[in-house]
Amino acid sequence: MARIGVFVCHCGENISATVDCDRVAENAAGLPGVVHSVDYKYMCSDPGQTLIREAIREHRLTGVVVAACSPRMHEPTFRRACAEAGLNPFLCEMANVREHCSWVHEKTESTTQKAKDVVRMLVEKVKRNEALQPIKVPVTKKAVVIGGGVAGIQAALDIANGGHKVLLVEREPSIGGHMSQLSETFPTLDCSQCILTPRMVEVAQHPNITLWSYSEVIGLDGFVGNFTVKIRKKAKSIDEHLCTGCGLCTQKCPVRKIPSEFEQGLGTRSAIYTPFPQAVPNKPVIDKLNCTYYLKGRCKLCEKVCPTQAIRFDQPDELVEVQAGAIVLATGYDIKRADFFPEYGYGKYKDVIDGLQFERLASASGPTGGMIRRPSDGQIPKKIVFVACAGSRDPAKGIEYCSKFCCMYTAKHAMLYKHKVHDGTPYVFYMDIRAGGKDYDEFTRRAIEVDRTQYIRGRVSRIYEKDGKLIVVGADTLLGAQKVEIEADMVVLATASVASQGSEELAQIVHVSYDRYKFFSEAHPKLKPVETNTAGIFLAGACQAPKDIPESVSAASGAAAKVLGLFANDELTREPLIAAVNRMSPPQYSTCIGCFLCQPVCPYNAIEREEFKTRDGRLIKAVARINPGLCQGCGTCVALCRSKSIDLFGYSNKQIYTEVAALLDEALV
Amino acid sequence: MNKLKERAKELLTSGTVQVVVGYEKGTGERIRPAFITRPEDADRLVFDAGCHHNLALYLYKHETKHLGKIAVVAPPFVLRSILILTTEFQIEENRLIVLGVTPGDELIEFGSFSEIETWVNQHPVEMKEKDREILKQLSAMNSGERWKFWQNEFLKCIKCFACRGACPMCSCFRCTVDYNNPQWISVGSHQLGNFDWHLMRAMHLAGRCSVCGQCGEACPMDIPVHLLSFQLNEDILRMFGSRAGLTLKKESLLSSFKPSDVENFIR
Amino acid sequence: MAFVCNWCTYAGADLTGTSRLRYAQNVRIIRFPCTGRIDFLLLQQTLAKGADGIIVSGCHPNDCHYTSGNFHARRRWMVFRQMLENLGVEADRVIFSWVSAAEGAKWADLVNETVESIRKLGPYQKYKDMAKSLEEWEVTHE
Amino acid sequence: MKLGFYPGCSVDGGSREYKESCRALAKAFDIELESVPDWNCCGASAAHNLNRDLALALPARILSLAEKAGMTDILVPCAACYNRLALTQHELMKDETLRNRISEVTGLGFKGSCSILNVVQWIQKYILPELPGKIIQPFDYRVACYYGCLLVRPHKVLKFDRPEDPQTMDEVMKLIGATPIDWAFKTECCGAGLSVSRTDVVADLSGKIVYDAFSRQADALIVACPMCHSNLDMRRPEINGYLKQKISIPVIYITQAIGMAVGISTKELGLHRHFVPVKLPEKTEAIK
Repeated sequence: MARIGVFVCHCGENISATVDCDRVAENAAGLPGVVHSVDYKYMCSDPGQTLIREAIREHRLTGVVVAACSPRMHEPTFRRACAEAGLNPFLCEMANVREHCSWVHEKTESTTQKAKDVVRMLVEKVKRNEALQPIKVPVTKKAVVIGGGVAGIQAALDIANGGHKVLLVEREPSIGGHMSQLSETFPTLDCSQCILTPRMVEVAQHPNITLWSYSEVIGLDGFVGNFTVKIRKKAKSIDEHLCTGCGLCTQKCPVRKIPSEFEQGLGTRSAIYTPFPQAVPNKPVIDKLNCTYYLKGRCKLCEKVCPTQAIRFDQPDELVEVQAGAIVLATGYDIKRADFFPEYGYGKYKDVIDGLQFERLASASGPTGGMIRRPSDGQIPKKIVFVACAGSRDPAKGIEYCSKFCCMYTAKHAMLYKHKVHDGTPYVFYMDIRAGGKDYDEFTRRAIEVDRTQYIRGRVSRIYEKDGKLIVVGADTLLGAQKVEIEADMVVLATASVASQGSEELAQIVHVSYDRYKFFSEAHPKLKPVETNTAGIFLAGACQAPKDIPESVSAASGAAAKVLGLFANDELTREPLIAAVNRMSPPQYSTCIGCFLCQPVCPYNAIEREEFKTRDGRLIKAVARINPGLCQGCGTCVALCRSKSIDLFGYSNKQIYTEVAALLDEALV
Repeated sequence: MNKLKERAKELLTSGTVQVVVGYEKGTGERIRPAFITRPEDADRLVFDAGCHHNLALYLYKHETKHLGKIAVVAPPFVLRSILILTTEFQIEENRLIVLGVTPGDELIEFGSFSEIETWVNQHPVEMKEKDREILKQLSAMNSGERWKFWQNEFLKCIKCFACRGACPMCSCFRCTVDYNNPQWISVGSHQLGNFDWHLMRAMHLAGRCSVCGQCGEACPMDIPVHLLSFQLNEDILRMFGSRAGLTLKKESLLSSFKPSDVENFIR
Repeated sequence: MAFVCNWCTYAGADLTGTSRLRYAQNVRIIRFPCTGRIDFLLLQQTLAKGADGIIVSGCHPNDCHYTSGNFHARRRWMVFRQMLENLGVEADRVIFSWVSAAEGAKWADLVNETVESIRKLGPYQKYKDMAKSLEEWEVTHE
Repeated sequence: MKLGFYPGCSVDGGSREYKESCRALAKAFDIELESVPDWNCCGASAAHNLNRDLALALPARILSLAEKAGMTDILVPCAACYNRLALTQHELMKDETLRNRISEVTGLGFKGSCSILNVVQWIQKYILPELPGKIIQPFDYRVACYYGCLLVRPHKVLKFDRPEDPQTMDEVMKLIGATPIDWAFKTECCGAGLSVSRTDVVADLSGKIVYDAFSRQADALIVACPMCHSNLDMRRPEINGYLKQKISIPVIYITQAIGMAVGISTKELGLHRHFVPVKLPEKTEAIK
């Protein structure tokens, strides 16, 4: 039998000025199940809380209703008080008679009546409350950072400097990402490698960081604080402990004509290779798809020349499972390539290149040693056209968003070009110049005013080759949509930046949601920009949306701060207000029939499939199960379930139904 | 029809399937569902316009499933039900052979469920003239008249749940109406209980109804309960541009949303 | 009767209180974690138990604490409201709204306008009469 | 084999040789082209600017008639007709209310069960499988395949080839021994709608097309649309006037080119009906 205590607060005069608190308490005393009912001036004060604690002990209360202010204000206070007296805190409810009653109504009979009603509703609800235990989960204080571009590097360093172990996983042979390919960076024009490589070295040497390059995440289980990450370490075909990185093998390798990924196809590399001289780790890998030994079974020249006998042709891929408490996704972006732009002849004409290729041309360590030369014949282009928004902001191409950093790098490209080819003319076709950022607009103005870049506001409809020139056909909308034709020597397309290849698969592996462009989704667009809907998984950098370097770095530091906050605790405590699917004895197991319509509804991917099988492995039934580590308790699945197989602790069907009934049941009034 | 019998016989003889769910002659002129497990019984199979039962109902029931692999005779409405039930994980593609029967009595054996998807999209179904007529009248009524219409209809309801029994989409083994803590829907067949039951049933079918009309067919009191779903289907088409049973995508109406959904009543 | 979500409208109504805005007394608020939790059966029950009007309110689209609960709820209400209309229920008695945590004044206006419009419609006698059948049935089946 | 056929007005009138070559080619491959009974104008170029219902009802009637006649595939050689028919089918299939309204207008039911083929799709589906064995005289010329604007757009609806730098015609031409050139005007506008009213604009637009093909040493322009053909062929005097140069590259329908390769007579293919005489370089001179 329920033994409920009701405590009505005057809140000084805040409540009692319009509500007759005596009568509210008196009325409550008469409700079925209520064994104790008092009013007091300040319930939240120490004496007030003592009143509650004593009453719980004295009257052996099984539930408490405090009629006072909003639960958003003092629910934690009173629940703590109950807990101190030995009553499960989730058996305490608050009736809001201040914000929702005394403060918004005149002093009349019906205001007091409203307070009585609200108390009655909560009394009925609390009778059906269940004693719940907070969910406690231990935290493994180790983070896995996926992706070793500038965002991943920053996140790894921040977490490591905070005193926790980090595993940095990178799928390429070296960390550094796209930033290591860039020549200079806007808006300061300082050299990208000069600022990045010290960070890369720091990663390699940090005692708290383990770096696994040439590795991929292939599975993830568990939940916040307790993830198990499955990683494939691809065979590098060398023994990393023996290799000194002397580079002899890469010099002697007879296969030399492989287009270099790092040089964006403008340069070549050998089959055993390090992507670039400053690579971290600076040890080569063998590209099995191009190596003569793997293709034809003979060669082994590298093995012969290696002074430390570090080559291992029979090295297998390694599958490793790692325990981690938090995960940072920093997989970055790619740019759109090749046959996406048939109207621009991209991929067909050698001298139509993309922005990253131009970075390599302009880079002092690039294939041309920093001279701007056309890929087709090595000539220095005298007229060069930059096309901004190639693919971006173009619904017809299916990419409606702005790629964000192209305006800036296009201005930078025009400047770099002009600084290297003084008598050349750079043209830029643009839709809008988006240069929001510290010193950004000044930078683009400089490209226009100081370096005399010809900015033409309009889009390019077609590029074709004629007599050795590239004819760029576009419109100048500021001159009344006039048609413009430029005979250019070279064209640079600022192609749209897109989610990095494989990001959809990764999102599915780690269960985070992604948008229609396959960029990962943040938990809240404004207030939780680095969190995902999966607790314990955070986002850093351009894997979320196109971001430039400063933005990627700040997001990475933000994600790292979240990870450190998580690791500040040995245990995570969560309110147990979560949903659960019922269970019953076999052969039914649950009233759930496993239609899984609830699955897509859950914003947290907390709904899993649980299979019941016979001993010989035959499936008897598959039903839904809610992972308590992931559920946040919104209850959308509860309302959707047709067979009422899901219920939400704290807001159960029983509780809410009786709240409604208590108010409207005239017998009780 | 002979082709159907032959194919059923073949499937059973070769052991490809263990049971063929189809139609046979029942008492008098009536047609009833048939469960053929022996090749020699395949001759009992019939198919004509009178075959109205939605056989999808039996495809996920324990009693048929435990027989083994199933072949089903499927007029268009069964095809649509199969698609919906597949998206809800009640039917597995590799445990079912679908013998489609077109309105022109042609036999099509579908190689895969995605072929069914293509077929049903190319062959929209028409509502019966009589149903269309009543729906027209209903939409011409004002709110009060509609209230009266349905109240009168529901008055007849005896809560026998034949509508639920005939519907393949009512796949739950415990219905909300059987749930008594709290008692969402009153058990008795009084006005409120009847109203709540039919409202709840129609809501639970929203975006899942394959428009077979079997709930109305099954009603012993001749309440046109199917029209609740039919009418809602038209509204759903208008509001969301979608119809149930035309896709294998796991995007049930009420378990998905579009940020661009348009309503005009939320302040 | 008002069904509101904890994060936006409940907080918005708190703000109405702290701003001391006055509104009509005959509204009772039930707190939910999210509009997505609000089962249509609850609305059905509320009418059956004799409420004359219902307010359902939550976070504006895109502002949901749980990202998408209100979007799911919106779809559900679109269908449910249509269903009520098809059955001849006075759908205008169920008022849906988005009230954010910052819209204390909107909450007061919403309550006042709703009470006013329901008052114009009068008690929902038809539904109450129908609901009486339950009591009668209970008496005869005691 | 029997196939549905919707000729449309151009092909039935000014561009008779297109129909003749289609039929000749079909005959050579044992395909019987059966016209949609009682067909009407598709409404192209005019109707959709004036009245949406009309623009949909005209093609809908054609499609309904084809469905009634039991046709599952219909060949629509004219690119404009193809475009209107395909767009109408798309619009009606995605909107049931609209479908019902238009069905009421035409008084015929509409199922959307016909698959609408443009001439290239038809060739791919029905001619290509048999083609290699039938070539007796390879069409060994440099050709500029001109797609025009309607064959590949809007891509969202037609889902045929890619809208920029399309390739299907080039692929077909390669199969009969031709060398398709890479050029820039494959889908540029020829000025079709202004063919009669503003020949000066046509001369400008079509002129650029003809000149680019000419300057890249094409032996022939290959087309798949009667309107493209008439602009590039019939308006050649105006074009040459505009270019101040006499260019005599012939404009050949893709069906005619294939027809020549499989040995159908020039008369049957209607080659004599062109304004610009179909004179191709002697085989020995052809630049490979």
